[in-house]
Amino acid sequence: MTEMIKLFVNGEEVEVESGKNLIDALEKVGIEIPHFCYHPALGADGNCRMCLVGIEEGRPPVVPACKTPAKEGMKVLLDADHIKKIQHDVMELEFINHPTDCPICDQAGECKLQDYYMKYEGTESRMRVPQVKKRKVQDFGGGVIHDQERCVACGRCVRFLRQITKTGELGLVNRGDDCRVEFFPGRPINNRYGLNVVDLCPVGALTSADFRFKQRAWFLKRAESICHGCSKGCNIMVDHNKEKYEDDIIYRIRPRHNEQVNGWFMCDAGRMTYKSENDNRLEECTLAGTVRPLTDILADAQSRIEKASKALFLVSPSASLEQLVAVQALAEKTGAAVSAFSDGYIVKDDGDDFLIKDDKAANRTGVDLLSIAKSRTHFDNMAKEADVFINFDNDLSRSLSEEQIGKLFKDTWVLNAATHPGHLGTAMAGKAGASVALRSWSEYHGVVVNCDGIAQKFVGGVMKNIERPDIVEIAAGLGSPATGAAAAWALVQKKIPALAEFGSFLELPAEGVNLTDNEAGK
Amino acid sequence: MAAKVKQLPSRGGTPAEKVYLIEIFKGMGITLRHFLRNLWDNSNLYVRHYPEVQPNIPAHWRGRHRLLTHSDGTPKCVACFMCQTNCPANCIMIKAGERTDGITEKMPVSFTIDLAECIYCGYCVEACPEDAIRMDTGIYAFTSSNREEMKIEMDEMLSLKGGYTEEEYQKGLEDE
Amino acid sequence: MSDRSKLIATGKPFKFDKKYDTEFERLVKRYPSRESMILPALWLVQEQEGWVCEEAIGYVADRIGTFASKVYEVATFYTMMNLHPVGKYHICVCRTLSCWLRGKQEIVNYFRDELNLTPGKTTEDKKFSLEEVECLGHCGSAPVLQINGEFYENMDVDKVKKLLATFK
Amino acid sequence: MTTLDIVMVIVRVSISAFVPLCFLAVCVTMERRVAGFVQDRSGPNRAGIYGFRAGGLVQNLADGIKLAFKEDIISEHVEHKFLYVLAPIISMAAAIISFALIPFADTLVLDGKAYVMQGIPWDTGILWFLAVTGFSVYGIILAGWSSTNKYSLLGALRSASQVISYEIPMGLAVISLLIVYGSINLSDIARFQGQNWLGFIPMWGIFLQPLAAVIFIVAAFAECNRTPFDLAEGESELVAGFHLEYSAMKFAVFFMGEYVAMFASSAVIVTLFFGGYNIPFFSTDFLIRNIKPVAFVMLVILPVFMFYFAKWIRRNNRSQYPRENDPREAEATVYIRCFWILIGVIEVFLLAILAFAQPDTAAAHLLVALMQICTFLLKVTLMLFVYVWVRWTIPRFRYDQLQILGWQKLLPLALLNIFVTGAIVVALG
Repeated sequence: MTEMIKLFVNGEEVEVESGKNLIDALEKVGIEIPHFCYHPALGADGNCRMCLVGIEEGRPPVVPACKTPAKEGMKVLLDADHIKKIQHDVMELEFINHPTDCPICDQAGECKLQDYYMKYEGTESRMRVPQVKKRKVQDFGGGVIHDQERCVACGRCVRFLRQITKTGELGLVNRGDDCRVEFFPGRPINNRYGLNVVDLCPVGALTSADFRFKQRAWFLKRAESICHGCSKGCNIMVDHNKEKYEDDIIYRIRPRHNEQVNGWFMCDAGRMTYKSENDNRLEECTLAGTVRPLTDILADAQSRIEKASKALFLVSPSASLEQLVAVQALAEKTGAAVSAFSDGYIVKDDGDDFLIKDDKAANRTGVDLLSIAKSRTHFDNMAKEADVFINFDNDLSRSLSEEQIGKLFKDTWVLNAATHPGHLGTAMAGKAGASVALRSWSEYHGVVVNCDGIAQKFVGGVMKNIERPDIVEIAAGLGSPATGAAAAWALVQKKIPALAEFGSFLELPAEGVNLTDNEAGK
Repeated sequence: MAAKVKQLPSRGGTPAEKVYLIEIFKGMGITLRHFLRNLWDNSNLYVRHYPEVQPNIPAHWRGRHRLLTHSDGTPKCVACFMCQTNCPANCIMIKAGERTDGITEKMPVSFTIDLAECIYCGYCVEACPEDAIRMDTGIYAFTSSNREEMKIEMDEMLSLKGGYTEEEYQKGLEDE
Repeated sequence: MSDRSKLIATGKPFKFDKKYDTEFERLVKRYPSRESMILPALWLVQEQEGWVCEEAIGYVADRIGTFASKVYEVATFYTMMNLHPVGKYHICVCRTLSCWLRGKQEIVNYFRDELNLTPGKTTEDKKFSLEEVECLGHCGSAPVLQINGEFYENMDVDKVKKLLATFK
Repeated sequence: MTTLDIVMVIVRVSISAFVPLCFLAVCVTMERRVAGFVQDRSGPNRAGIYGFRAGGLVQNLADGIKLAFKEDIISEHVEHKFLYVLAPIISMAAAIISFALIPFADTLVLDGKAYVMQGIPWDTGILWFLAVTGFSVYGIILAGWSSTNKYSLLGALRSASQVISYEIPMGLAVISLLIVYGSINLSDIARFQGQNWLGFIPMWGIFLQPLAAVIFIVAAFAECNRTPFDLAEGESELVAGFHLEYSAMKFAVFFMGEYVAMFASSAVIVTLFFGGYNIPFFSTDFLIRNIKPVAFVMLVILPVFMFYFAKWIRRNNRSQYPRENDPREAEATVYIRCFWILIGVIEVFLLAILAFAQPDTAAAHLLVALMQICTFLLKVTLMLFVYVWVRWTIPRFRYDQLQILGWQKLLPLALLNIFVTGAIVVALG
């Protein structure tokens, strides 16, 4: 526990954590101090002057909250007249050259200038001279579009690229009212975290070319999820929306703050994973080449598993713990083998020491925790023995070539449950078997364990028009003892005692549960 | 200014009123009077004999929507989605895209209004920051044989002309 | 104030001459951090070329080992850095209060009438270029001209006329 | 059984079966036109065949055709399709047969044989009506339940409890009437009302039992699910209530059933309280004895009535906006000519009777029976008008108000009425 100190805000006593600056300390207890340039991840810069607060009986009497540590007995003034005037004047200054193009600005709805205007200023502009014209649509590279006129010169983007990615593409050039963010000619943003500057930008100066004009922020529904792009498990916010008469699609993915996993950021590749959630999805369930209802396929598969001398289930290392456990329980019941063979998910030397990892599977630690075999030899041996093979959304085409897959399952009856086509390569396309279209991670709930052994819950909020089953449902349909999400979670708790205290996965804390000390470490 | 509230005495408390029947007969007397008068001579009905007698549509009448254009024929709309946000019937569907003619950066790629769902509240007109949508065409009757045809697209709305001059329209706004 | 963010590229790679190279190496040792060399290095560029081109900024950044954007920031911040080619004689007229009151405008007008030279421009023979700058710090002897680093105080049109004659 | 017997059976049954159905058109037109006039509108006046609109009747034809040809949908979620289809049939059939025991003319004596002018000459009388209208609620309950729709079910529930609530005051009101009339046979009741009190007041139920009349009429409104008691439909709350899931002809059958039930209950009200088929002040015997003067009076009255009727048609059947060669005036001319031809035919008939008929012959009996049937239908039409008139005057009750009215107001009043009536009857011996 951090030490608590007492201070006074507007005369009222407040207890806050020590060792933090005023903005952070007071934000924890729900008191907002307006600020543009300060960001917890980037530290104080003190250039926007919006966070100026009064200190009663102190020297100096007015200080920037971002640079002032909270001290015992401090008397902070937030609603004094002179503070209000400062906030009002700073806002007025920001608006001198700010174009009022909120109608076409993607930031509208989540823009600090808009919010603070409504809260702290709210007056008409007094400027009667023409505004300084700057460049409007400027491609910053890396999918970032810049609008110089909207910039408030807070420098968050500049500091992010210098402090966090250490690439320093952007700089604040010129001075005075001509000040603007620019990259040095010929050296645009070129790193794998560049789109974070879009989130950092408190106004609409930096927008994502990918999200640009696609949807207004206030229409988007938010789902707190975990990125399935790699084993880091960055916490994300899935912004999706169902337009009238259309399908529920994801418009963008934003990082969500989690100090022990990803901090405030995520990589660009992770942001783009939403595209595969929207497009090119498997839509139909087929049996021997014809479209059939799911129940028929499951009944057929179940009878085949019962008759089979050996069945092999291949699970995906990105599946949630519940799904893994459901398949595992099914295998225990039917005497089938389970493999999580997924060597192809590991992309050598792709990772870095920040957020991107080599392993592109979201839940490999979970696979290990449940002691599911994942070696090539085990998989090969089992595949040779098995006459029924069920693939639960493992993209085998990453690990093996088409010929290899075709050779392995030459005489095997194959049920391919997958989110996307092509998981078994095109070699399997003509083969008489069954395929089931699955829900993807943005559509179901669950728990995954990241590379550091942190178990994190994710909530899928996307509701597609085409109803697809979850792996847990399929396993239940094939006779798994895990008949539903709750039963699967109970099994997970049996296998991973560290999670036993949580009645349902929703009770997991937002920052995740670190399993390294007890479970993952053994 | 305080709202002008007219206080009405509450009715129904007297014994005569509690015996429903008297009041019912009074009411029936009124309806019978109207019935007999109109039965005797139906030339006094408060009816407009539409469609033979056409109504006179005032300028602030909310008719069918149109999208306004700049003088060069490009749409004024910047696809800010304000109308869609405000639409209580949820009948406006916009898709936005880049604009290349240099007026702004954004313009609608498609702008669809489902007239079958529109309730003609005029909120879209009020919400529009660019004065790009108006309901001043004076067209008040439109039908179709299926739902799809009731969806009007951007081109159609752009090609519609206002039914009034600018002065008449502005005056109509004041009258409203 | 004008937008100085548009850099001019010469199309040729920039390199310090031998003289400035040694000077750079000498200066670099004086500072605790190499980033402190940005401003001196830019001065060296300006001494060598008379102005700072895009390639020069990139060269300086690489030479120092810092972000080009940082050098870019510095170069655009300080108006003493000429980001476009200037004439042989770079005339800076102070335009701040004292000089303005004491008749800076007449001098500027004289340049306009005599040499067809307006602030920010260079004569066609690349001999003179004129610029209005902020306070040069000699308000006591306003108006002030700075030509290629030399100060000329208490100026008026006659003095300017004589001065120009010496340059021709 | 003679041929005459068979003919008379056919005539009686067809009158009691088809008159309610024919009156559907009258009911619906009246509903629409009265609604229009009460609200200062004009009602349906566009649908026409070659410009002939028949005062809105053609609109009914158009609606009928539309309903008959509409797609007949049975939703997939309806599990009990048989009951679902049965429901409108029950409500229609119950409505039609509830009219079967109502006498529409005095007993007709032909060739010395008496023919009771009811669809079914049965003695159960008013009890039949109570039983059958009580049965019609099964149609509504089945419809509401089998529709598998919450609104429908709510409507059906409301209807069921409403019928239970109002059957009781209705039955009690009838009991006090029966004490007075001393019979449950509707023919007897109607004949009883043919007498005159003190020579000039007809002994109608409304004068003998005013309280019972009010209670019965209110309860009859409730039984028919008519406004102000149409909570089973309650479109502002229940969309359309019990028939929400019904479409096309099945809906039409419900719709017709409602109007037939309205007709039947009007007929019962007329029979119980308004002298049934009796022409006021003139008993059947009197008319049969004085057939010639009666025929003569009618001979004179009919053309006079037609003259004013023609003027009324002229005045009201024209366009209300400037129009060249107004086709509606031509239309009116055609109507007037048709009516005059009809009157002419009747006049010839009456002349024949005047010339040849003797009192107390079959012709006299038939004429009187016809006059009584017309009187009966006229009274029923007026009662139907009251139904429509009430509908367009009084707003719908709230459900608790409805139950309060039924149980706390009508029931005690009906009981009180029985005691008072009983006491008076006993006192008068």
